[in-house]
Amino acid sequence: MHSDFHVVNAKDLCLTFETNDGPVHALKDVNLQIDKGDFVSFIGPSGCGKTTLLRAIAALEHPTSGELIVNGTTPDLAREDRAYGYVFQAAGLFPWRTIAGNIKLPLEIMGFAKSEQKERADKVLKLVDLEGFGNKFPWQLSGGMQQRASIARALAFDADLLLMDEPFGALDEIVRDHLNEQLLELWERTHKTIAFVTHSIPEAVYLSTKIVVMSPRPGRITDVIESTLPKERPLSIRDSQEFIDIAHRVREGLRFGHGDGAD
Amino acid sequence: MHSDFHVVNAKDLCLTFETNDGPVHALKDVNLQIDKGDFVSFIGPSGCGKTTLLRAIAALEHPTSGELIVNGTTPDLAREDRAYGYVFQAAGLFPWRTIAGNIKLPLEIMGFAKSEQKERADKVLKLVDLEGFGNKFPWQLSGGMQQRASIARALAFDADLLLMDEPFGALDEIVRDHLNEQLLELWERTHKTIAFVTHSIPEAVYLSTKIVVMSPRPGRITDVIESTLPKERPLSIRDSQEFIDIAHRVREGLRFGHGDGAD
Amino acid sequence: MQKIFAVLTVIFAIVVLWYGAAVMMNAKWVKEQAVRAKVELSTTQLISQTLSQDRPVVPAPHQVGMEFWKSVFTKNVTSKRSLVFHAWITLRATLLGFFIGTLAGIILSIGIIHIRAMDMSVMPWAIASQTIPILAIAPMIIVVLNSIGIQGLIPKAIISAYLSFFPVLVGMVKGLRSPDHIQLDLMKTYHADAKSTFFSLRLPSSVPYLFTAMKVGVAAALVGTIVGELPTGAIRGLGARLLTGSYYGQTIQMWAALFAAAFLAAGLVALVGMAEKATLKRMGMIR
Amino acid sequence: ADDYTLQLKWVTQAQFAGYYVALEKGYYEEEDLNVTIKAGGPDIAPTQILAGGGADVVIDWMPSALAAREKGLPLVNIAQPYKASGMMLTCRKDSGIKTPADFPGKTLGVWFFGNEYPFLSWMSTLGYSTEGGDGVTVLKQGFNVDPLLQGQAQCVSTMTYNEYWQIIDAGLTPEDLITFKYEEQGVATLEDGLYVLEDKLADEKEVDKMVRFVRASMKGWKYAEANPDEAAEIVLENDETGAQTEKHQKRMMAEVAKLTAGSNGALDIADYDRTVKTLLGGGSDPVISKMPEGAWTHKITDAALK
Amino acid sequence: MILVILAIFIFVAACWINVKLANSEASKTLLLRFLVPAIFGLTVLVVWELMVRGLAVPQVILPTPSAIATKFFSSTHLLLADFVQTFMKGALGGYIIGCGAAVLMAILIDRVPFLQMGLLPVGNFVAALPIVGTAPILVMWFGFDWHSKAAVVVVMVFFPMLINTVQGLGSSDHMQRDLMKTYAASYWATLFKLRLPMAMPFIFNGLKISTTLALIGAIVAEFFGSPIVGMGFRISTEVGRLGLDMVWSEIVVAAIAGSAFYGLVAVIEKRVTFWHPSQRS
Ligand SMILES: Nc1ncnc2c1ncn2[C@@H]1O[C@H](COP(=O)(O)OP(=O)(O)OP(=O)(O)O)[C@@H](O)[C@H]1O
Ligand SMILES: Nc1ncnc2c1ncn2[C@@H]1O[C@H](COP(=O)(O)OP(=O)(O)OP(=O)(O)O)[C@@H](O)[C@H]1O
Ligand SMILES: Cc1ncc(C[n+]2csc(CCO)c2C)c(N)n1
Ligand SMILES: [Mg+2]
Ligand SMILES: [Mg+2]
Repeated sequence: MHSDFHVVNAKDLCLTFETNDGPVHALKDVNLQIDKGDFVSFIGPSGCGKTTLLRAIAALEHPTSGELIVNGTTPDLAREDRAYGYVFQAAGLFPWRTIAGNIKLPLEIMGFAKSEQKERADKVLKLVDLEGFGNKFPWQLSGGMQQRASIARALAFDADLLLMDEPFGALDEIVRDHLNEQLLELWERTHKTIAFVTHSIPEAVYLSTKIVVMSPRPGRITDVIESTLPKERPLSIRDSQEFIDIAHRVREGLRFGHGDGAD
Repeated sequence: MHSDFHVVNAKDLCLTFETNDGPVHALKDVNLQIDKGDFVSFIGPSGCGKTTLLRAIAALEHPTSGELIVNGTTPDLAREDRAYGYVFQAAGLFPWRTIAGNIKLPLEIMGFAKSEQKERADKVLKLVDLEGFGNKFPWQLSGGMQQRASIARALAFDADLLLMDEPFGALDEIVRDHLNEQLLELWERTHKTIAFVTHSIPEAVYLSTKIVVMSPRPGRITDVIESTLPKERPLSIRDSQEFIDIAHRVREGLRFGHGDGAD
Repeated sequence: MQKIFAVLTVIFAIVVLWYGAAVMMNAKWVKEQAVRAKVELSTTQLISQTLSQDRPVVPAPHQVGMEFWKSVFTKNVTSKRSLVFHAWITLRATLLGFFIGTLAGIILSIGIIHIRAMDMSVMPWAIASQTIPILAIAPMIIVVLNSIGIQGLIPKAIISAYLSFFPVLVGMVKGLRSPDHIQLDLMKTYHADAKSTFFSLRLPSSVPYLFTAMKVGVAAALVGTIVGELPTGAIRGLGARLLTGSYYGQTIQMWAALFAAAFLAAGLVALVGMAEKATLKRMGMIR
Repeated sequence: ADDYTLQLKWVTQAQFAGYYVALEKGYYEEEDLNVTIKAGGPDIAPTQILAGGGADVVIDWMPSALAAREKGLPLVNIAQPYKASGMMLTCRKDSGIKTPADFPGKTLGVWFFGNEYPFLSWMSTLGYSTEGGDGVTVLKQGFNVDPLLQGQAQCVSTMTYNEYWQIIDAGLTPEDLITFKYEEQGVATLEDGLYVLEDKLADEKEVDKMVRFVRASMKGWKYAEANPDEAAEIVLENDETGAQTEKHQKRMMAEVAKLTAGSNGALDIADYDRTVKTLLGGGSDPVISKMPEGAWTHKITDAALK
Repeated sequence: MILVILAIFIFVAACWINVKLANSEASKTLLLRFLVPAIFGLTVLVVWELMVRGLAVPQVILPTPSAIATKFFSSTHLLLADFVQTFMKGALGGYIIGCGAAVLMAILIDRVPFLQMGLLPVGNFVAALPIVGTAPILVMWFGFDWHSKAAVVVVMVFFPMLINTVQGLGSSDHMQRDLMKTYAASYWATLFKLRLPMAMPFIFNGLKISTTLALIGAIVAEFFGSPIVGMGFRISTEVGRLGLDMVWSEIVVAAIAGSAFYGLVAVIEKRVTFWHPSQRS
């Protein structure tokens, strides 16, 4: 299932923020490999450095020490190659662009033809159930709808690596299930590599080939669980014993991280 | 369990937004009673008007037609009585105040004594697991931590009615479970009335005495489910058949709303 | 360190350009003089003469520098030939005017965001007031105040305030209106009265806007004072110095006064900038 | 001592030496007057200051005073220390101007702010339009003689005692220049005179102050004429801007003395009539439209000089 | 005295009417948007007229509005010529050049860190030169006609415009810039698609302040030498001639032109920054 090529390879990665009252160790000694075609979920309590790790992969933060290789090169070069699409925790839509305009933004920047821009925008709008909202402005949509628009924006150009920071956090379960299915389908069809931050254990287990459990203060990886679930995953798989076992292990890992933490 | 006094009473409530491309019917013919001591969850797909309904109760939006009574009076008068605490979907902390300062904000406005402000701030900071973060500024915290701070802010003054718009949306499951338990405990101890927007079916079922299922375009109530679960609810109740049955009914209601909608 | 290097590089480039400009712009006169005197000038003679004229079109940097040095450091600060003396006169009126102007701008902006009638009626006229050429009414202000016995510092400060209140007003109105909906709604849920909303939300949100406006305002206040100094009989202050320099075509003296004014302005702006940094840092608004 | 305020027409310079001499030498004090001299400047209309009550007496040129009188501000000339006019038009020889007949098509710099009347009268006497075209092009000249030096104008207005010497200082020689004195062109108008508001003349106490003021001032003037270098130094001491130079002020004083020499302070009716005639004869747009009445009085000088 | 008391009475009454109107239901209608400031302005004029008459202020110090109006309508020809000279040529020309140059300079400063470090402090300093001082020099350099007035305006609007634009270019938040980074957007793409739109509220702030500065600058510069036409020329000449009614007529023209100019920029701002919370009301 794994190729021998690591899309992401972190060795002893540390990342410390200097704040006015002392350093915050957002990541400490993180070792992680993500292979081509992997679907890796990051799960862990708030403040454990999930966002920071994703940002480091995206070359938006720079590690204090350790090594980080993305697509066989540095994160910065990978970024310049437009190797990934990123979905932020907050929607971050540009208020002066319509929803469709926001989705076309990366396409414009990457030089797609006008007609293709429209085509792709329509396609992804449909994918996230926002058909007919293309001409609305972001502030005319609910928070959840905005978040879906931002997912559409990251899907619009076909990056091989998708970095998603709690993209479905603000969505209701039905839409979430629907998008989960679609994401899985997309992943299978396109052989994308996906790094995915979530707070939901079922979501993590359902989607992933690999689940990374993290723990805060300092932010570190406490467990990496390779999923034994088959690639073909109907929603009903969530009732299988295998699913429940993996979910249990994740929950245990999380609880351990919490007990280890401040409370 | 219900007193005969309706804390919230909506009759044929309609609320329409005028936008540059036509009116949006955010709420249509909504009828709803919330009684003293109720814990009411609102669940429904994104854009179905949950936030709008909560805002109308809080007198932050004004209904286009229909009747809405809060605490036996108009929403506006209820607001002026400081009858409720509100937790917004986004944290909305003031960047120039520390976390503790943000929590003290309503207390200052309501004229609490300095010493009590500090006491209460400490108490609620502990309640949301943010001890020791009182002196940090909002941007020094992760998104989840910010949201917890905003919950603490709404808890700081003891309003009888709590309006919470997806307060736990950005939190991880463990913290969420923890806060769910604490919220239930708080609710039982203080006999507060709580209106709670969520996307999570288990959360809604676990917490509520009444679950309101909504559906979009136009935003309306499709089902109101009175919970038959006992007031005493250990986390393990989630494995009971009763729990699973109620969750199933909610899921069906949601699915129906979705089928009815755009996709 | 690198910053200082960058600044020095830019200054050096400017000085070089300036010398070039001085040679070019003054050359015409030197050549004419030479023709009149019927002498041939070598290039070096030409250049040296363009850089040492008494009344050059563009004085050379060293001429201005020497004049500046002479009138700032070699003169007793109480002497009326000292630029420090004149700068102090101007600074006093500027500070008073800036204070009055900022206060007026803030008070008006508070009224405007709270009282609809003021928003609708004052704002258009505040804008119109700024289109009135100050130099035109400055003499009248002086005359009117003079006739009721007010002289000296106050009339200049009033003109200075008149110019500085507007940027502050515009910036503060914008700043006080900058809180977003969630924040305002939050205050509403507390049933916060106008006063608490103002002090807890609007005022802190407006601080960055206020400082930006004050930077423009303090520079405007200085301009106002200098304008105000012309019709007071052009007796004292950098404005008077500039003008008398201008009557007698003493370009070098004028440029020196101009630089003194610019140093003053830059100093004032820098001071506001420092206050801004300190305040925003304390408020946790810069990281 | 009685307080008394004099508003000058221009900045502190030897043009007003007589008053500063009177102040420094204590002549005003001798007359029991406590005199304040307010310097003027480019934005100061002495007449307006007088109307606003900012001064008791002002120095102004007669054309502007008469124009103000016609506008409804009743100015009265109570003394005329300047006998002759120092106004002239200074042109560069290399512009080809030899006589006023060469003016058409040329650009001439003129002072405005109430000082343009003599020039306008002169042009209309010559029959030249000042709107360009086949007449002359007029520039509003700033505070100095730059337009001539820069070649932006072929002629500029100068005073014999001030701007002319600035041109010389700048490096042009008298041979490079040709000057047209208003006196010589027969269009001279009266310059620096002392003016008060008419109603003050009805008040005996005020009249008494004026008499004392004029007496002391004329004493100052005569001293200044006799001791020009000392007068120039007194002016320099009183210059608060610290911008004046000794060389320039001494030369100015010497030139000013030529203009004041012919006057004992009393207004010469012949000069007055000539001034009025020039101003009335302004063609289609005369400076004043009717004969002024009561614009001067000998009451003060008669009392002061006896 | 009676006139003065009447003036005070009218002022209070008008304020009361305005408060009533502004708080009324119809306060959002176009009519009232003009009516309220109009009533305020009219009141000021009436109070002015009554005060000047009541206190017997000489016309050569402060003319009455009625006298100004009379003069205004009898000299429209002259006023128009002055307006074209000063506003259309001097102010507008300088405004366009100055604001354009400031925006370009801001981008340049933003683009080249070296300039950002070196030029901004020096630029701040140079631009802090008080305009009154530069006016005579610029008149000396650029001649008497409108070119020198435009040059003064350029110097005058440059500073506020530069400060605002630089600040605006820095106003996009971290996440937005990070987003553009993830697209490996070029500097120019980020500039045009994110930072300039984000800077628009600030840029318009500068543009609005500059409208009034431009007019002042053009008029003031005419005090230091000009052809015999122009608003500043007329004002300085007429003050000397005690033609205060004409002076105020020019001031009226300046106020109307300036307000209209400001209003125009404000309308454009509304259309360009429709998305900004302050414009959504
Ligand atoms: N710019 C910053 N400056 C200082 N500290 C920071 C910064 N960004 C994050 N941190 C700190 O680093 C730690 C990890 O933050 P991060 O945002 O990665 O958490 P997270 O796992 O994404 O949490 P959440 O689930 O709440 O989003 C936190 O303690 C946070 O306070
Ligand atoms: N201020 C507004 N102007 C115009 N339309 C609005 C406004 N606020 C909300 N709407 C519209 O009203 C509908 C209901 O929005 P609301 O925010 O109540 O949804 P929601 O149920 O809270 O969704 P979510 O779960 O995504 O937060 C949506 O279609 C939204 O686009
Ligand atoms: C703007 C301006 N207006 C008028 C004069 C004329 N003026 C008034 S007093 C006097 C004599 C002293 O030089 C002169 C020439 C000027 N120079 N500049
Ligand atoms: Mg995060
Ligand atoms: Mg919502």
